[in-house]
Amino acid sequence: MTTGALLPVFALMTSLTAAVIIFTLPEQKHQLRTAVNLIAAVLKLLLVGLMIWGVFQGREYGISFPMIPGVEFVLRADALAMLFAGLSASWWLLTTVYAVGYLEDSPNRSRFFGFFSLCVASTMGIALAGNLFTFFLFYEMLTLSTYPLVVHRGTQQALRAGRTYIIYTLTGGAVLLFGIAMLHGFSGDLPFRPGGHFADMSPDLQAPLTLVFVILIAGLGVKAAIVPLHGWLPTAMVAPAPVSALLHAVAVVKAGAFGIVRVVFEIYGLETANALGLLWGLAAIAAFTIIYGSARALSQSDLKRRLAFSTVSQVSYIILGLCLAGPVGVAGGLVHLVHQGVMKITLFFCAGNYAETLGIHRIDELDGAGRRMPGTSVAFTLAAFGMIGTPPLAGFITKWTMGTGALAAGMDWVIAVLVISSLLNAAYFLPVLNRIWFREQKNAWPEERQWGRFETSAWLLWPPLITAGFLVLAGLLASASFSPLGWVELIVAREVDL
Amino acid sequence: MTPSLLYAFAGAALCGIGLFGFIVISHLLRKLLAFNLMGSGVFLVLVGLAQHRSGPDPVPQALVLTGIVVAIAATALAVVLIRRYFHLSGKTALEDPARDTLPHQGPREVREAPRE
Amino acid sequence: MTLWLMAGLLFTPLAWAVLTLLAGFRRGRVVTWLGIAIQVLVSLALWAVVVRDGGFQYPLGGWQAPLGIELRVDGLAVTFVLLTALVAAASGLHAGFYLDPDKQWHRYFWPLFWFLWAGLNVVWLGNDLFNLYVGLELISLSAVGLVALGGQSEALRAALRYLMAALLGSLAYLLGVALFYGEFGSLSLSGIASALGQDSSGDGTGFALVLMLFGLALKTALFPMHRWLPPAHGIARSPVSALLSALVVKGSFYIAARLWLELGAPLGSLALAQLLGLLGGMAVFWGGWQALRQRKLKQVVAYSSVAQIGYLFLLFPLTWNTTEAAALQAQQAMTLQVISHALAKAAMFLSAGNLIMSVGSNRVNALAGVSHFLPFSLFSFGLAGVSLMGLPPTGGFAAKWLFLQASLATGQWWWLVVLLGGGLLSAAYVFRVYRASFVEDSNIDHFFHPARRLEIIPMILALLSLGLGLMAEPVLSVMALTFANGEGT
Amino acid sequence: MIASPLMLMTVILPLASLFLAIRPQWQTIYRYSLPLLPLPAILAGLMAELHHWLELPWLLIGGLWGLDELRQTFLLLTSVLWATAGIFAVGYLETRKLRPFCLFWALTLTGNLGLIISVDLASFYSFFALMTFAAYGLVVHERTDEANRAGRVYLAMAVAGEMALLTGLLMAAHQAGSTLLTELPGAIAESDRSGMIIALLVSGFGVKAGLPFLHFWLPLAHPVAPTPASAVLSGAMIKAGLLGWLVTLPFGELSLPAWSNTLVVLGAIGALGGAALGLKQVRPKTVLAYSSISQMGLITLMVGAAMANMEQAATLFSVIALYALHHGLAKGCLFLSTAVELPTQRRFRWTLWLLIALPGFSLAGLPFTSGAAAKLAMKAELKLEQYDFAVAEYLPLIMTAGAVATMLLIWRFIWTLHQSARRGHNHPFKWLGWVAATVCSLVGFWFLPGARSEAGHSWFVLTPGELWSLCWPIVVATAIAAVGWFTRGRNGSDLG
Repeated sequence: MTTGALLPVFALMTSLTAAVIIFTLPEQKHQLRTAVNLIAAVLKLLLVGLMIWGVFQGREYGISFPMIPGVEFVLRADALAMLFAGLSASWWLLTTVYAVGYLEDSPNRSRFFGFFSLCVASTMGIALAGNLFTFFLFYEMLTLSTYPLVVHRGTQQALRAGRTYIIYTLTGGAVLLFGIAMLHGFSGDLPFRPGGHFADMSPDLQAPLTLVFVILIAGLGVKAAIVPLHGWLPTAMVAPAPVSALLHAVAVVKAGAFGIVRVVFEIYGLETANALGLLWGLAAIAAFTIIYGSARALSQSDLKRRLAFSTVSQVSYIILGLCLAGPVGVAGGLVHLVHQGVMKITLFFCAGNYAETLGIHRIDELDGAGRRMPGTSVAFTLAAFGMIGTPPLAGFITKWTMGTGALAAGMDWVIAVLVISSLLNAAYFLPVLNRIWFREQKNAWPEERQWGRFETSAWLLWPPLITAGFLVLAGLLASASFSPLGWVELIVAREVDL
Repeated sequence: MTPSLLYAFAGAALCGIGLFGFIVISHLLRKLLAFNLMGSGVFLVLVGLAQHRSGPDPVPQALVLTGIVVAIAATALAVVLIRRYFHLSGKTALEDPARDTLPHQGPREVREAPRE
Repeated sequence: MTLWLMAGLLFTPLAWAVLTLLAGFRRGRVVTWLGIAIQVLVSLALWAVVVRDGGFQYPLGGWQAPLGIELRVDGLAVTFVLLTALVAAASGLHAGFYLDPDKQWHRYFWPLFWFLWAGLNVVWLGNDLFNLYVGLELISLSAVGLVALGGQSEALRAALRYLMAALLGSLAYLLGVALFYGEFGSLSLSGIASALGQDSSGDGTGFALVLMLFGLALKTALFPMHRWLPPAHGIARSPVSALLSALVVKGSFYIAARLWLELGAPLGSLALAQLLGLLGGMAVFWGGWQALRQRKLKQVVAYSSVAQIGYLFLLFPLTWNTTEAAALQAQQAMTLQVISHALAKAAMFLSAGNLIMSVGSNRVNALAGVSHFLPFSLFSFGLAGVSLMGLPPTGGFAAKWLFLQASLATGQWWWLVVLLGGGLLSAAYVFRVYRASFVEDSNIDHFFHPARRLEIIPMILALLSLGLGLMAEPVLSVMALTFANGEGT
Repeated sequence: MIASPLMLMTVILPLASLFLAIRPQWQTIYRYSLPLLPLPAILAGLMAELHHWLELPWLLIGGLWGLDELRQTFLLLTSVLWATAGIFAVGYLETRKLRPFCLFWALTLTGNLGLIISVDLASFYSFFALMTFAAYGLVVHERTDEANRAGRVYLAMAVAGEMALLTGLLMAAHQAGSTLLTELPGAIAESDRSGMIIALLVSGFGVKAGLPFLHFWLPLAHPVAPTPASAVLSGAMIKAGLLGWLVTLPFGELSLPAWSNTLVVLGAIGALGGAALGLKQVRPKTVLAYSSISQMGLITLMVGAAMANMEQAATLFSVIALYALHHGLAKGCLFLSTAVELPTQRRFRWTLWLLIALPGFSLAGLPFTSGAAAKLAMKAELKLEQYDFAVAEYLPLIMTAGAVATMLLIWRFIWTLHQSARRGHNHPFKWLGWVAATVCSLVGFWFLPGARSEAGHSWFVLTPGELWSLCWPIVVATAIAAVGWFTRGRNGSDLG
């Protein structure tokens, strides 16, 4: 086996191995566990970095072997895969750091970090999957490994949320499997391939292909939280903050969105999908989701729930971007994969900080929090403005690119969607910011704890600051070749056959 | 109608009687007897049919011998179990065991099983 | 070489049964370890031989059929032999530590265990219908004995119910054998098949096939003849339950499948095939639904067996009058389902046993907080559950996938409902257990910690079941080995 | 080659100053550094080579910064005003909430300066947004209910404006296929949806520029902010909207009489309506806010005229810049004077009143002030014969009415200030800031490049006609004011 084959496997194995080691470590060995976690995370980041560099140079990494008759297990590192892999590897490191601080003194840490590592392994697998089947494998693994994280607290509420989560995602998985099986039934094993497989299909395949597309999207849409399949996301908010951050920013919703990207680009092919009239429907659903999520977010009084509905809305940007079916629009959608991730993860980190340090869960308790926790609040503010789409932050780049793409595609109504959504975003984020910065603290904090010499534990403070810094840089340096936008343009040039 | 076929039909009839008894009778020992009756019927069918087709044939004889051994073993085991069951519960029949499903099915609270 | 292997495979269990009957529990345990080692080695060696040379027919002791016993050693058979060795070894090792050595009745565990093993090997390798009957009876009787082992009246009642069902099933099967022999004068499956091929005058043999399938389905606990299974599997000691669920029901199913594949085409009918599939489908739903409603942990697992067995019966409609490719897929699916269910269910019962031992109660709700104390066993339980749910990369998934493909290829899309819905139902009951274990509001803090070795055994099984999905291709390639080197050696 | 570092420093220095907000102990340093923050911008305005483009290809979607004549004028105006207001702020601020003030001050300043030197659309829009959102912190600085309400209205309208802008800019940029502002006007002119784009841009920037019906936030927000912030809000930031119009709308590309009509009508409503509403106000800062609306209305007239006449656009631009410069400096100075405590000696008080009033009179076009220069230039450019759009004939009338209205407002302002002014001691920096602002408005103006560029005209040699045209509105307005004052005085209602 060459290094080319080994790199993806290693990238996958680092977190799997970490999971195994952590599961076998006794509960009390906190330091050792933290060390294992961090080493694995850094190692993985390095491996992914290596792969990114290689892919940038035009190298191919991959491995495949037959699994079930007619089905191959394929890992492949292409530019699109590296986008998601890079995202998850870097955020894993930060989330691990954050989680170590967040779960200090709480029980069941061994279980938590074990499943946490499994969850990241599955995300990595999703990124590197080279065909729908392998994708599905890791997709389901992700479902299973996140369940214990959602119910981690073990309260009735958490358990209920876990049940909702598992019902939604497993049903989605079953639907997806159904779609994959059908697709497999009439065309065999389909590796992801730029341009898709159905460029010159026979006309009698049209109807079944359309049906399968709908089924696949319905299956993937559960994780991507497309309305009306989004119900699990706000309920899953009871999970600990690092989990929410991971669920919402990187792993779960992105897995769904990423799957849709793969299906549209590399199974059907953008042009075929467009020719079948599928993108139009998808765009309509995505647009509705964007508006609906934002509108629902307005009326939430719980901070994390508001963020959750915001996620519902934001993830559909990615999907809407794809439906623009042009190089610019697609780039806008793809780059939002990263941008939404970094913004949402920051927001959840901050929400977690407020909850852990001050005991704040509801928005009306936030009055004056900016003075007490300036670092966290700055990060929160930046991320919120990013969500609104204020330049020069990451969210603006998304909106601008998508807007240009929409005009290029002649889909002017998308601009209206973007504008309405931005207005709604402003309407639900600005009052929060106003409370944080411009209101005087009225009551004592619900549950304050002093934590070291900073406003909160350094483990909790640095991750949101770093992600906030990243989201500023991702916007400011968007035109640099190493920025997310730069990478996405590379993907579009290389892998999206337009 | 050869004698062999007659055996076979007699066997089938025995099977039927045995099956009837096996299903209808609840007393365990009598159920066991019904089973044995059925077994004998099957052996008769085995021997009778084979001889009807191909004349005297040693193979079914050997099979039936083996079958009888198996049936005896089964009967012995059953008797042991029935006896012990009778000792422990004082019953000679199997009634429907308590259903161990979630409470909404009935008002009856199921009693705790002992630790395994 | 082959002689020694075959002898080892069939006679060691019998010999060990006698040996352990003479010894007490503790000494029997040590003897059993030796026996297990021999069995596993022999099974592996036989497997290796078949992988290298292909399958063969083996007349036992040089005696030819019909009076002699002829064994059929092909890829599928050795795969199952190996599976049996694995699961039985795991259960045996687990039982050695799990059962209370001081209980008087437990000394009978070992002989029954070995008889069971012998019977299983006979069934996998047997080539004539009557030997299969003997093997079946051997299995049934020792299984009933194991269920009753040292139990109270509940256990005895379950054992008796089991016994009655098993006996009825055996007689139905035997009657079918009698009818076949009367018609064709042959007991060998291949003989009957070839006779059928020459002249299709086998009137009434269709009835014989139905009788045999009925008897075997009863022993396999196909819905609605499943009522005996949950009490028996639920009340037995955990290693016993593992053996019963993993292997015993598969024995009768294996025979049914062999019958169908050889004789189904000439003797079966569309209605029969669909009926069996339908019953299987209903078993999936009914078993899953019942598992969801059980209060006792092991009853959950037992009903799950009812459901999982249902999948196996999809083999019948998917191989009757279908293309060769689809039929092959269905067979592969069945094989994988047997293997993965055996591994997963054994893992599940063993870990359930650990969990019950730990919390001192067999109720699902008593598991609250157990995830602190016994994460390892719980994890094994969960991994096994993943396989039952049919999620990738487990063997269960591979099986389900192949069933799906076969259903689509034959146009029998209605089985998709069964496959997908059944997966969701199994997820529901597995997660119910998981959910209970995550509850944090329990105040119980006296947990009994089972020995690490008890926890490791189910974990290994669960991991094997998980890995099966990744290794499905090589496993299936062994299974596909038939008599490559010509008939007989 | 000094342009590039200066432009970079213009943005980086205020941003870097944010670090001073990290530790509470550093707030005193921060306070004294406020006047220094716009220094690189002043230097850039004075010394940087024009038409030197600083390319920043990695920035956003491709950055390009630079200065031309228009931007230079705006940059100088903005930076000078911020500097003087900064000096004033040093003396004005209390220690309480000092850090947030400095923080938002620096951020708003960054935005305001940055947008002027941006030639590419993304940086321009970024700085614009930064200014908009950071200014919220200045508006609600006092945290009173009134301030909060003003802030809410401000923010709501600003966000709506941002969205209009985003849409308009997106469409324009798509048409242009470029993100350079310089490419936009041409592209808009060619676009088949130019009407929509222009509408979006006019309204988007109009929110900031206090265009009538988009102005509601302005009289609420400008007065509640701390005085130095009000000065920059009304003097400098309001001009950002104007600059936005000037750099994006398709001037000189095609003539759009319909838009001219609309803008002129809006400008007239702003100029006269703003003044009318202003006359009813009792607080000096609110009066000034309405005066700003009124003045921006007058400028809108010129913008409207420039829309109609392709040839005149270029010259009109320099006049608009001149007017903006004049108004910004004068208005800043007026706002600052609202917070000046009157000296106790009568003599000084009268001097002070004179100095306070002078920039006001200058707004009304008092001869030999910056206002006179601006007004004359404006009149010269808005000659009837050059325009043929429908409402062009009303232009002189509106201008004259506007001058009268302006003067009336100034009187109103002086009167209300007189009502509310307190006597007391001023912090030296307050003095310094106010004096600097006044000097800039009255004297410095003539030396700034924007004014110098109109060098062809000597503003100090006026023909009698010009003198008359400048003076009579002032005289009329003063007479009306006097009448009003006396009638009020007789009723004895307000004079205490």
